Amino acid sequence: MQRFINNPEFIVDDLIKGYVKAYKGFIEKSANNDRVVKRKNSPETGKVGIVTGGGSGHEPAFLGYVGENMVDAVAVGEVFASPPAEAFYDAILEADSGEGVACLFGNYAGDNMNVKMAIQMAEEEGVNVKFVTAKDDIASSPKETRHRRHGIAGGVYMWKAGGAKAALGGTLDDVIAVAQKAADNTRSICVGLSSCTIPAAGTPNFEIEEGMMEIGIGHHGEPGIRVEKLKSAAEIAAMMTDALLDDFAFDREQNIAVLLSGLGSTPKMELYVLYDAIEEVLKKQNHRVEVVLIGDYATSLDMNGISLSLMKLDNELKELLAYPAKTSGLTIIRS
Amino acid sequence: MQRFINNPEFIVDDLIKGYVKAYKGFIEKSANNDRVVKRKNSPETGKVGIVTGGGSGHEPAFLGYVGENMVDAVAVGEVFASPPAEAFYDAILEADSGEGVACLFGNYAGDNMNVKMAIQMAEEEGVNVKFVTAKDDIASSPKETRHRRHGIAGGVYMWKAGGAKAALGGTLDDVIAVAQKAADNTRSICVGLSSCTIPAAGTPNFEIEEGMMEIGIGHHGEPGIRVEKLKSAAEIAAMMTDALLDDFAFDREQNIAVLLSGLGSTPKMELYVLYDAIEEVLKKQNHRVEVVLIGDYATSLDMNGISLSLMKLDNELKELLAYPAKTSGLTIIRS
Amino acid sequence: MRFSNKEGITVVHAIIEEIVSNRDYLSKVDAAVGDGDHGINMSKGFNMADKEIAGSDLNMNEGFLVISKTLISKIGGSMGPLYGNFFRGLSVASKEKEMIDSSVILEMLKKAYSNITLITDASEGDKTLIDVLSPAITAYKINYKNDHSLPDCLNEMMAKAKEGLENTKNMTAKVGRGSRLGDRTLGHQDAGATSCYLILKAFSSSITKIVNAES
Amino acid sequence: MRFSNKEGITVVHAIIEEIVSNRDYLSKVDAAVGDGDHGINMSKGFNMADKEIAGSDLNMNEGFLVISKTLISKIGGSMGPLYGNFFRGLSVASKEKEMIDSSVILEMLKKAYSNITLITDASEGDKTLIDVLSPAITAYKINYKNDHSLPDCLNEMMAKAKEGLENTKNMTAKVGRGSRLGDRTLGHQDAGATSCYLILKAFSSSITKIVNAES
Ligand SMILES: Nc1ncnc2c1ncn2[C@@H]1O[C@H](COP(=O)(O)OP(=O)(O)O)[C@@H](O)[C@H]1O
Ligand SMILES: Nc1ncnc2c1ncn2[C@@H]1O[C@H](COP(=O)(O)OP(=O)(O)O)[C@@H](O)[C@H]1O
Ligand SMILES: [Mg+2]
Ligand SMILES: [Mg+2]
Ligand SMILES: [Mg+2]
Ligand SMILES: [Mg+2]
Repeated sequence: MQRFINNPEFIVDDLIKGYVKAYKGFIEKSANNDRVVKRKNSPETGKVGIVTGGGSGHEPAFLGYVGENMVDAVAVGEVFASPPAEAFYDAILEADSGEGVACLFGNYAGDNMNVKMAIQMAEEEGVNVKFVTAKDDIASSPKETRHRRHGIAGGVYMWKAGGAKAALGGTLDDVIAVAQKAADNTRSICVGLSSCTIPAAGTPNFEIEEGMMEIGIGHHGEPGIRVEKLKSAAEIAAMMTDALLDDFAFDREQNIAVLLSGLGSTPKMELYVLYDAIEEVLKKQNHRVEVVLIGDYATSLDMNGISLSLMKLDNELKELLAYPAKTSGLTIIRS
Repeated sequence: MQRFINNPEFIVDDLIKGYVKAYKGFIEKSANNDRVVKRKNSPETGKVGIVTGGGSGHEPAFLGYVGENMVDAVAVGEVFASPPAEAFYDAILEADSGEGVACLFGNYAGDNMNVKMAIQMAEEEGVNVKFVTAKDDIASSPKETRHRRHGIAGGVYMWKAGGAKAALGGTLDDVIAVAQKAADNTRSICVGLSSCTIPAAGTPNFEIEEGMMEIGIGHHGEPGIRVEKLKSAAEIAAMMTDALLDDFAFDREQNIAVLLSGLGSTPKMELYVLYDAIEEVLKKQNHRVEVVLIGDYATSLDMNGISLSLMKLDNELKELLAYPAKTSGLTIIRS
Repeated sequence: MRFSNKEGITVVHAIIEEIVSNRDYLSKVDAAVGDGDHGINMSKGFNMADKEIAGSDLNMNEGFLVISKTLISKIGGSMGPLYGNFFRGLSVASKEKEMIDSSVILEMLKKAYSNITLITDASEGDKTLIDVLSPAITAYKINYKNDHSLPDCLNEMMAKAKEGLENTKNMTAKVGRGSRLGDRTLGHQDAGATSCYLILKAFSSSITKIVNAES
Repeated sequence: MRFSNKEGITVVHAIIEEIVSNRDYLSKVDAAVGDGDHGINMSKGFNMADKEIAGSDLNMNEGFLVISKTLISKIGGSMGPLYGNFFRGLSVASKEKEMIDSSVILEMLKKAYSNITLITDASEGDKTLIDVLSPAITAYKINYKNDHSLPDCLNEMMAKAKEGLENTKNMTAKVGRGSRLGDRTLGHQDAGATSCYLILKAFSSSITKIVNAES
C-alpha cells in the first residue's frame, strides 16, 4: 500500500487536523465535537443553516463544501462509514441560528439512520430540521426502486443550490424546496477501472481485471451493474451519457449542467478527453450545456474511475449554481 | 494500462478539444495554431500579455491557468515534451496588445530552446518579449548549479503574481520583475510513490518498489536524489519541508505561502494528512503561513506522489496572490 | 439457573473479545458484497467500549450501556445505530435486575430486537442481521415457553442463529450496500448477520459457562 | 564518386525509415535516464515528414528541409529545435548543388553541426548527441583532407560515431533530463546520441549504396 498516511486508525483525525489548519481563515472544528467542521461565522443570524455529512475518503466531499454560501457545518465519519448520530446532531446545532436547518445528505443506509436519530435529538432541543437526500446514482438501484438510490457527486448541485438559496435569505421551506428540486433533477453514473483500498484494511476491497471496466461501480467499491471490456474514452463517455439520458427520459431538449468528477486517482488529462465526447452526445440530441464542472468533486479514496452527473436546469437552479461561493472544493466567482 | 483514452497518439488533440469545449465561456483555441489555447478577450488593449507553455500531462498546468488575471495564451506540447517553437510564437502573438509579452515557463532544456527560437521569430515581427523561468525544483540540480533547476508547481506563483501585476496595469518590466521575484523566492520538492505511464508508451517509464519512495523525483519520472523506505506522512512532510528550508537558508522567520500538489493519482485525503505535519514544522521554526493552496496544481500523468512548494512572501507578492483570478486550475475570490 | 448482574460483566467482555478477534474475518466477509470494512467498524467501536469499561467496576447492564453509547456517539455507519439500539435494549431490560435468569434474558433479547426494528425496516429475507436475530430469538422464546433449561434455550437459539446465518447465503440483499448487487450476492454470507451470530454466540456460551460453573 | 541531388532523396527516406523502425528501442534507451519518450518524439516527427514527402518529387535538399520544418513547427521537445536545425544545415549546404560529392557532404555535415551548436551550449562530454556528432564529423574531415574515397570517409566517420556512442556510457549527463541523475547515468547510453548515430548510419550507408551502384 503506497500511501501518505500515519496510523491508518487515526487517518480521519489527521485529515480533519490538516483541513482546519489549511483553511483556518473561514473554517474551524466544532468546540463540542471533534468530528464536526463548521464555517467560522456559523450560525449566521437570520440565515437557514445547511448541514451535510458522510463517510470520509470522498474528499473534497463532504467537508470541502463548507464555506461561504454553501454548507455551514458537516459531520465527518470514519472512512466510508456514516458519521455517528451525535456528529450530525452537533453539526445541526452549529448551523442553527433559529431559522432552522436543512440537512442535505446522500441516502446511504447508515446516514439515514444516524441523521434520523440526530434530527430526533435536535427536535427535542427545539431545533427545526428538515432533510433532503441526494439519490443521483442510477446504478445503485433500478428505476422502480429509485427511493433506494445513493447520492454521489450530484450532491454538489444540491449543496450549491440549497446553500445559495439560504444565502439569499430563503426560508427553511424555500431551501428544502430547491434542494429537493436539484436532487430530483440530477442523475449520475460511475465507471471504475481499479479498486480502492481502505487504509485500515490495507488491501483492495475488490478487483477489476486489467483490460476490463466496471460500469455503475459504487462510491465504496460496491460492484456495478456489469463488467465489460475497457473501451475508448469516447465510447465510455457516450455509454454513460446515454445511460443518464435514458433514465431521465426527456421528452424534449433541455438546459443541462454537467459535472465530471475523478474518483481519486484519475489523471486530470483524461477528464477532458472524456468531456469532449460527453458534450458531443448531448449536443447531438440538441441539449444545451449551460454549466460545466470538471475535476475531483466526490472521490473514493484511490479509485481509478469517473462519475458523470447531469442536472436538468431551470432558471432558478441555473442562477443558484452561478451564485458566488467560496469553499475549498468549489469556488464560484461572479461572472 | 487502465486509462480513459482514445488513440494515444492523439491524446493531446483530444485534451485540447475537451478543454476548450468545457470552458468556452472564456477560453478558445487560437485560429492560427491548434496547439495554442487563449483567453477569448486576449489581447487586451493596454495590458501586457502573459504566455506560458510546456508539455502535456501536467494538467491543470499549463492550459488550466489561462483566464482572467492570469495567463493569456499557452503553447501546448505533446505529452511530456516542450511545445514547438511555432506554438510559443503563435501564443506570443495571441497575447500581444502592443505592450509586450512576458513568457513565463519552466526551464526545461526543450522549452528553453523552443522559447528562444520563438522569441527571435516574434522580435522579427516587432513584438517585445521578455521571459522568466521558474527553477523551483531543488532536487533537479544542486545549489551550485541552480540555474539548471527545473520549474514545477512553483510556477503557479509566478503566473499568479505576473498575471495579477499585468491586470493591475504593470509595464512589461514590472511584470517581469514580480515574476522573477516570485520565481527567485520559491522552492519545491517532490516525493514519488509510483511511476507514471506515457499513454503512447503504454508501460511505466520506471519503477518504485512497494514499500519504497523516491525523494526528489522529477515531473516526468526523472529519478530523484535518493530512494528510501516509505515513511509515515508526518515524517515525509517534515523531511520535505526541512529540505526546502535548508535550501532557502533563511536567517529569520518569514511569511510563507504553501502549495501542496498531488502528482496525478494521489487521493485528496492524503494531502490534508500531509499538510497537518507541514504546517507544524513551519510553525516550530516561527514561520507564518499566510497562503495555502492544496490540490492538483501541476501533475505528472498518473504518478502517485506529491510536490511541496514554499514561497517567501513580501507584501507585494502576498497582495498579488490574493488578487482575484478565474481559471479552471485556480480561482481566487476577493476575500 | 441464574447469575448476578455483577457476574454478568463477563458476558460483556466475552462479546467484546469475540468481535475484536474476528476483525479481519468480518471485513473479509463484507468485502465480497459490501465495502470490506465491517470488521474495522465493529472492532473500533468495541475496542473503545472496552477501554471505557476497563478498570471500572460495572454490572452487565452498565457494560451493555457503555457499548451502546460508544456505538451511537462514536461509530456511526449502519452498525452504530443498529447495534447501539440492540445493546441499549439488552441494558434497559436488565437494568433493574440484581439476578439474571432465563426470563430476564428473554426480556433482554426481545427488547434488543424491537429496538433494532424501530430503526430499520429490513425484514427477514433481506439478507441482514435480522436473518440471524429473528429466528434465534424466536427459538429462545419457544424453548423458554416449553420450560427448557437456560443452557438449552441458548443452545437452541444458537442452532437457529447458525441456520439463519447459513440461509443468508441463499438470499439476495435487499438493503444496505449489497442491495445493488442483486443476485450477485447469492452464495455470499451477510456481514452483519455474521457479526450478529458472533455476538449471540459469545453471549450464549459465556452465560452457559457462568451457570454451569455455579451449578 | 558522386550522385545527383535528385537521387539523394533515397538518403532522406533511409533516415526516416531508420528512425521510425527504431521507435521502441530509442524510447527504451531514454527510459533508463530520461523520461522514455525519445522514440515517440522522433518517430512522430519523422512519420509526419514522411507523409509530407510522399508522392511529391523532391530533391534530397528539399527532403531535408521538410524534415527540418516539420520538427521545428510540429514536434517541439529538445529534438524539434536540435534536429530541426541539424537537417536545416544538411539542406542549406546542398541546396544549390545538382551533384553531391564528398566535398558537398563535408559542407553539409559542417553546417548541420554548427547549426546545432548555435542553439545548445552542450559540449563534448556532456552525454548528448554532440558526443556522436563531433568526433564523427571530425573523422570525416580528416579522411576527406587525406583524399580518401567517399565510402572510406563515411566508414571512418561511422567508426568514430560508434565509438562516441559507446563513450556516452562512461559519461555523467550534464544537460537535459538526465543531468539530475549525476553519476547514476553512468553505464547508460545517451538517447539523443543513439538517434544521432542511427541518423548518421542511415545517411552513410544509403550514400555508400548509391555510389557503389553507380560505379
Ligand atoms: N438498513 C439496514 N437494516 C439492517 N441491517 C443493515 C442495514 N443496512 C446494512 N445492514 C447490515 O449492515 C451490514 C454491513 O455493515 P458495515 O459493513 O459495518 O456497514 P457499511 O455497509 O456502512 O459499510 C450488512 O451486512 C447488513 O447486515
Ligand atoms: N541542451 C541539450 N543539448 C543537446 N542535446 C540535448 C540537450 N538536452 C537534451 N539533449 C538530448 O536529448 C535527448 C533526449 O531527447 P528526448 O527524450 O526526445 O527529449 P526530452 O528529454 O525532452 O524527453 C538526450 O538524450 C540528449 O542527447
Ligand atoms: Mg462502510
Ligand atoms: Mg520528454
Ligand atoms: Mg461495510
Ligand atoms: Mg525523453
